[in-house]
Amino acid sequence: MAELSAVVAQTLLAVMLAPGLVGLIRWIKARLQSRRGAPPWQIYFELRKLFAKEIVISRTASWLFRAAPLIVFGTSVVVASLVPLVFIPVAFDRTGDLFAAVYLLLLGTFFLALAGLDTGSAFGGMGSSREMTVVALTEPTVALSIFALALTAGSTNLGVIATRTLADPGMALGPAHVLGFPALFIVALAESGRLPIDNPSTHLELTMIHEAMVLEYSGPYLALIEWASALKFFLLLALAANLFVPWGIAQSLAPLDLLAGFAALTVKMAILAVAVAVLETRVAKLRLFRVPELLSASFVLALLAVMSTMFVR
Amino acid sequence: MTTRGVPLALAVATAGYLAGAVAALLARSSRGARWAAAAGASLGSLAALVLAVQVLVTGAPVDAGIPGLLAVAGGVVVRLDGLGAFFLAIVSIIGLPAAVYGAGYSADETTGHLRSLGFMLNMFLFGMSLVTCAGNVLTFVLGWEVMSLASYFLVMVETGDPETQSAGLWYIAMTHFGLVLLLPMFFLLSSSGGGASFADLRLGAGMLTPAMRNVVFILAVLAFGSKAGVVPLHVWLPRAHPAAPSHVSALMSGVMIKLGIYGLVRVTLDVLGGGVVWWGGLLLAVGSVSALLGVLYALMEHDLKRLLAYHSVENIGIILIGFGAALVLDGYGLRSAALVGFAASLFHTLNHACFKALLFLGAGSVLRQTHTRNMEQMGGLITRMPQTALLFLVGAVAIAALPPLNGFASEWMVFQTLLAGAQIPRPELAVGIPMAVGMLALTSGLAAACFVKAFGVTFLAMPRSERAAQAREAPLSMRAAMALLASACVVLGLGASMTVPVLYRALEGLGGVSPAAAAATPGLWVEGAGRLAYVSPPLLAASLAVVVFLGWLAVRRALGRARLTDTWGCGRIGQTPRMEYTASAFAEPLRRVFAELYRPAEDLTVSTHPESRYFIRSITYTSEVHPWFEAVIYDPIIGGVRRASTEVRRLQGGSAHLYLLYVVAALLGALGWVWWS
Amino acid sequence: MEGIFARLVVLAASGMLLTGLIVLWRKGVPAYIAAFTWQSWLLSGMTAAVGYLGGEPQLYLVAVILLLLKGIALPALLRATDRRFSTRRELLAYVNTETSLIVGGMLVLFAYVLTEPWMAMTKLPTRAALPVAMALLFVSLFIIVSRKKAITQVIGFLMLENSIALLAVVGTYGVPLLVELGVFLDALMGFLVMQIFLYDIHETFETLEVDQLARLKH
Amino acid sequence: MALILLLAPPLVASLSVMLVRGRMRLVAASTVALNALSLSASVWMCGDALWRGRTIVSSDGFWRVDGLSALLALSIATVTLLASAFGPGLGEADEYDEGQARRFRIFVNAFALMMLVAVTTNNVGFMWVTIEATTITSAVVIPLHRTKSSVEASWKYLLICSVGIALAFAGTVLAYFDFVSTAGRVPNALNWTVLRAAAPTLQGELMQLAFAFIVVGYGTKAGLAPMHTWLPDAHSEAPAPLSAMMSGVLLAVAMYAIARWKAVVDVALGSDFASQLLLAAGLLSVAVGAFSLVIQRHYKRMLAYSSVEHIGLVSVGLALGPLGAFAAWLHLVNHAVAKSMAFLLAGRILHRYRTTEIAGVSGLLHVMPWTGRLFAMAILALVGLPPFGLFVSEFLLVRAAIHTGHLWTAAVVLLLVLVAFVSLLGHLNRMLYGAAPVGVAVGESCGWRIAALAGCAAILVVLGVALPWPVTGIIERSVSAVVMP
Repeated sequence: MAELSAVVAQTLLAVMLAPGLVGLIRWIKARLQSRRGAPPWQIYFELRKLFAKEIVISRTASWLFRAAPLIVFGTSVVVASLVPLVFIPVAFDRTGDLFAAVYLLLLGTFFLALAGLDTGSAFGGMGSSREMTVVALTEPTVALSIFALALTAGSTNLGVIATRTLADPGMALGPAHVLGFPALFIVALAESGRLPIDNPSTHLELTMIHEAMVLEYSGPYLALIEWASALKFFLLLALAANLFVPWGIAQSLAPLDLLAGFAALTVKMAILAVAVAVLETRVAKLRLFRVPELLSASFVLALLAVMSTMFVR
Repeated sequence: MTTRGVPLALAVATAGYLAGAVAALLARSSRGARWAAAAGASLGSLAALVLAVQVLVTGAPVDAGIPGLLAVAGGVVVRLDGLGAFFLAIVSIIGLPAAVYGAGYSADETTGHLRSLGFMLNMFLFGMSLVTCAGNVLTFVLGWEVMSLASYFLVMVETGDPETQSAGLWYIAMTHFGLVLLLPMFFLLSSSGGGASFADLRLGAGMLTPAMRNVVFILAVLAFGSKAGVVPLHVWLPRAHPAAPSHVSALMSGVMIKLGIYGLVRVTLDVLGGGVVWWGGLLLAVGSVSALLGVLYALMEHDLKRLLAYHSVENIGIILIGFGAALVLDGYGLRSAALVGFAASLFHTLNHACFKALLFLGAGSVLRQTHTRNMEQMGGLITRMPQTALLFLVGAVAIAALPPLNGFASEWMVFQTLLAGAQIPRPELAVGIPMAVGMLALTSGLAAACFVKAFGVTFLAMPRSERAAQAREAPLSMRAAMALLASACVVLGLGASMTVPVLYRALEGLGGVSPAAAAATPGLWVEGAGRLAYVSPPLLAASLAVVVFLGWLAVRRALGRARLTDTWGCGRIGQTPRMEYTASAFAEPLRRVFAELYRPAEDLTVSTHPESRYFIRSITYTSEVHPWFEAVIYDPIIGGVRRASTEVRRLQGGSAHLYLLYVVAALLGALGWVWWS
Repeated sequence: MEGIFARLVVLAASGMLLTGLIVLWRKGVPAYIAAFTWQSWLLSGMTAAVGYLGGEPQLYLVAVILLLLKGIALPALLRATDRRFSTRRELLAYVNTETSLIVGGMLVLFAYVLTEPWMAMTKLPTRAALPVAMALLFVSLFIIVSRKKAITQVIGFLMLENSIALLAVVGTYGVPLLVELGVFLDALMGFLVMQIFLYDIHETFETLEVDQLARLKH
Repeated sequence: MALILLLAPPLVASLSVMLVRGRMRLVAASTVALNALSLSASVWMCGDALWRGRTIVSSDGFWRVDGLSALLALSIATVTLLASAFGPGLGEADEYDEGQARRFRIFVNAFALMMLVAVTTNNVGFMWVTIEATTITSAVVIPLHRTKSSVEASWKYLLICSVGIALAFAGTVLAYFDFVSTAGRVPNALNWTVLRAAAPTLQGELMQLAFAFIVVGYGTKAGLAPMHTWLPDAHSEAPAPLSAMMSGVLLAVAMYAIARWKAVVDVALGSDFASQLLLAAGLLSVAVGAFSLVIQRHYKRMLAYSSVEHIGLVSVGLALGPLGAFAAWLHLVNHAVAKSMAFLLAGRILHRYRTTEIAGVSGLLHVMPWTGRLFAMAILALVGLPPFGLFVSEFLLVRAAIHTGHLWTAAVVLLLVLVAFVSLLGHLNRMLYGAAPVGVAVGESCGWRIAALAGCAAILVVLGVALPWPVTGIIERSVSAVVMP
């Protein structure tokens, strides 16, 4: 019971922190580009404003359009409950593993893409098509990264992986980790629509992917979707952080451990945020048809991660 | 312990199917023929289901038969064990809704057609059931052929057009190709003496040399692979399945091709006993290629039923990945991990049967309302056929392997099997397993993309044609049938952990599977190999439901005040269906990415105004994807046969002298033979 | 006695083979018919001789029937047919005369090779004629295959029958009489039906060139 | 007694048509009745062979009816009855005048008589005489309408088969020569039973030679490749009932002759020379038949080539020991029923569509629903699909091949059968479906002829699904007749 409430609290923490991470990256990027930029917490005001606005819905849209944001948000939150952020759940860990997490995120994307088609707008269709293409092409990398982690841990459950890595720190320097991490990082960028795959801050019709898909959403629905994608991004980075470099995470529910876990998470996420911001400042968006090249590069990394692990053993 | 005598359920099932067949033939009216066929098939499949469940629950095989029939060839012998019962259950679970659906679906057909349709449908179900119950070679082959022949005629029911004829011919040719390999395979197994029951074959297999066992295995892969639709033997599948009436397509895609899997499992695991690593490796490779190519070609289809047919190729591939990986594990002696793989492939077999049948039935409803299979002519059906749309969506989510439905559970188990395979320190596996994982993952990602396209273009946005605009909801019987299958998808997904023990039971006693290894504890969690990984679809579903509900509470008030308006069109007023994204456009990025594979034939015709080439009158763009490997594999064969035929025809040149010369030559040849020997 | 018998038989058989070979280089139906007539007479005479010297009285009957049927009746019918249909005397063959003769020689050689093992098997005085009979069989087959007109094929067929009859007489002193009678009946009926067909062919195709009969193909 | 009942009716029928002028319809009907009588006699013989295990032998040993003879007699009588019932002269509007009808009935009955004698006589010489006579009697009936093609076909048939059968006689003489030179001249030496008893003492080499002549000779008549060339012409040009008899049973009679000789040769040689020869000829026939089916424009020729293929299968079966012989005889019976059914239906199709081209026939199921369905069944039976008898016999054939170790034979046969299968079904599809050609009347009533053909289909189904004991029993006896225990 204690664990359940801890999991719920941890999930809520992720949900609350996620927009902050996006805001933080925006702020760092602005700084790197010598702009003042909005403060990191600006995004919370935006969400609040959106929740207060009215919803405008296309006449051609069906119930699916109305349901999709809820499902997208729901899947992200459920995934948040699976990822060890501050502490590693034990009993609850069995609810879902990495595959479940990935497929849950895919479920959300699936509905969002359908919603993109539902209004009959060419933008929506274009966005859905591109989004599904990118997602489909990232799947092999994701699966192999999971494999790379699972190979050394023997399990795909997140808690188990983190625990094993903690117990055997040498693993973190094994090929699975060294090669798998960049692969997963690229995939995380692709899945959450960051540069160089997609530009979250553009609305230029020919280049946008995710934004095109959600073009018809407004008000609280848009807020849910933005929030969900922020959460997804947060979770992907947290996964990369806590599975490859789990140190600091709490293995019990003792308050001190939890505090240390929270601090470790904050530090790790801040580092990753800086990394993302630096990256996004330095690279330009890839042409859509160059994206598969990047994804195949990440696939090869993941493949090498798995193969070398199997060979080295 | 076996059940002797003819069990009541078996008798009722047989009687149901046969009575349904005859009653349909004798029926006076269209209505009579439809309902007689449906009633017979429903009774038959219900009874068969009872029988299957009985065997699965008690674990005691059922023996029966009429050895006097065709006694020279071995007689008709029925023996239903766990594995057979599992597949019999699949036949019945899909057979029942298909029969009910058919009654409503075929209402527009002429009475004559309906009679043969009803007859053949019942025979089809009967044949498939017989295959699962067969206790010896003859019975198996008889059931197999009844199934093939009946389905062939069912394909040909919607007659006339050359396309259907060609589809039928491809189908029956590939089917017969399978039989041509099936017979020698069985006879090789039985050639070392003894009878031809499966128990005898098991003994016979033990006496074969390893080389012969390999030959048997290869024959089995080709024979059953051609039925299951394994690439490159799948060519009949995208042709025949769309041509059949939709409830028949559901049965063919959902059930019949699974009997190819049944045969493969029966022969490789039960009769041959498994245990050879490269067998598993071959199946793993074949499965991966099938899965990936199946989904890639599905993506390029905008014929809804052909799309679904290609997805059957994909899913058969996934099943074979699971089975192949399990065989590899078995070959290395990792019995309990292998068991998870075998169970995974069986589970996916069952799951695919449910959601593919559901999708075909859904496609049939759409087809019946819009009179087209072309997705580009559909759209907007979600408001016109809301229930069909919802049910189709359930199928789409399930087939895309998204949690918490059943497709996810079985694919998860397949992944876990591969993970267990990766624990074996062998260089060939170090290459093979990651490749299989990558292909499987890519497959499932593409499948999701494909079903976004299939569902989105078919059901969402505005109708793209007049017919689609005037579509109405399907009749109750059809919706009820789909609802049955949709609930099966949900139940199997949420109750996956309850289903897995049943799968172990079905596998009990096959190959090296011991009853002890097969024991599994039903709980909320599905277990991976070695009890290291867990997932709980019901818990995931519950938490998802809670969050969605909370989210709904948050937006409920705003939603109540939502303003309806036109879709934003960059300022342009008036949304038309021509502005919508088409199925081809949707798949365009992936077509470009995989252009090497597709090798599309593109044709762009621009006709300009005579005055100036800047005034364009019309642009026609066509792009077609023809599977080139069909051309590489099948065209030479067909061409070779035709060339051989042309040569042989020259023998019959018309000249009597030539003919007499043949006689003389034959005589001299025979005499020469005598002289030499 | 035995020696004379053997010589006589071999002489007659060789004569029959010679008539077969004559056909290979002669042109014109009448010459074919003449050769066939000679052949039948020789066969009949030899049958009688074997009947006498071998002590098989039933062969006399066979000889008489042979003489009447193949020596007199059939040649007459053939001549009548030929007179009625033949517009062009020159006969066409698929192979020229030289090649025909060479092939004929090879066939005779093959017959000797083939029948060589039998020589040891039997002590019949007539055994030396066995290869000749076999050779005649091959040569008549060659005639049937290589000559173009329907009527020449009929003659070739009749020679084939003669060769088998020769084989039967020299090898076994004749097959049982009942069978022999049946064979005659068949030969007669077959010949008559062939004659009818010659008329039919002439009527429908207006020629007896058999290579015109090539409507049915494949 | 049974023998007289079997043989007399066709003789009487033939003579009565010859002698009685006028009243064609009555005469024709009575010949049908006589044929039915002959059929009942053959059934009686089968029963005799089966239940009493009796082999009917006449006092002089000239006639002999064992299980195999009874089986063949039954097939011949059945197909003859069918052909007779479908033949001209029964009064309904048909395409033949009275003269033609008379010619048909005279010679078809004579033809049947010759075949019946061929399978019931013990004397292999006389068997040869009657088989030669079948050529003559049937060749006369082929050009019932004297067209160029039918005259050509019958001329080729007559010429090629006469030459071929003459070779068979040469083979017979050689075998007799062998017998005479080892055992001396004994009465009834050409009786099969005598030959078989003497077989172990015969000279192997000579028997080999004799058998080569016999296989080529009777093989010509049986339609084994490459001597089959007359077959597609004759079978496609003959009137349908005659085609049915020729394809259905004449080929079978020729195979019967080969099988009888093989029984002698096998013992004399003590080697599998005969089997190898039959295997080679059979495989070649299956190949030629199958490939000729691929590109085929005429449906009657298609059926004829299918006969070549099936006779090839029978030949292969006879080469595969007892198991194979069982399959072969069963196949022969199945083929007799299916092929005569197919040819009779083809005759009906020709009558309606007035073309022999496959391309000219479409929408058959619509135009002639009963004929179309039955034709489909016949073809499905011929390609070896259940629930028809040929499925079982092909099943057994392949089993025999593999169980006797002839793996490559099995592989080749199966692949060739696949080629034939696809081709035949493709042609069938084209005929059954589509729109009816302009000018072809649509609709068909279900008369007694259809009922008779449906009866054939029913027989095929019974043979394919139940294969009751009497059938297997008589075939087992047939096997023991030609295979040494």
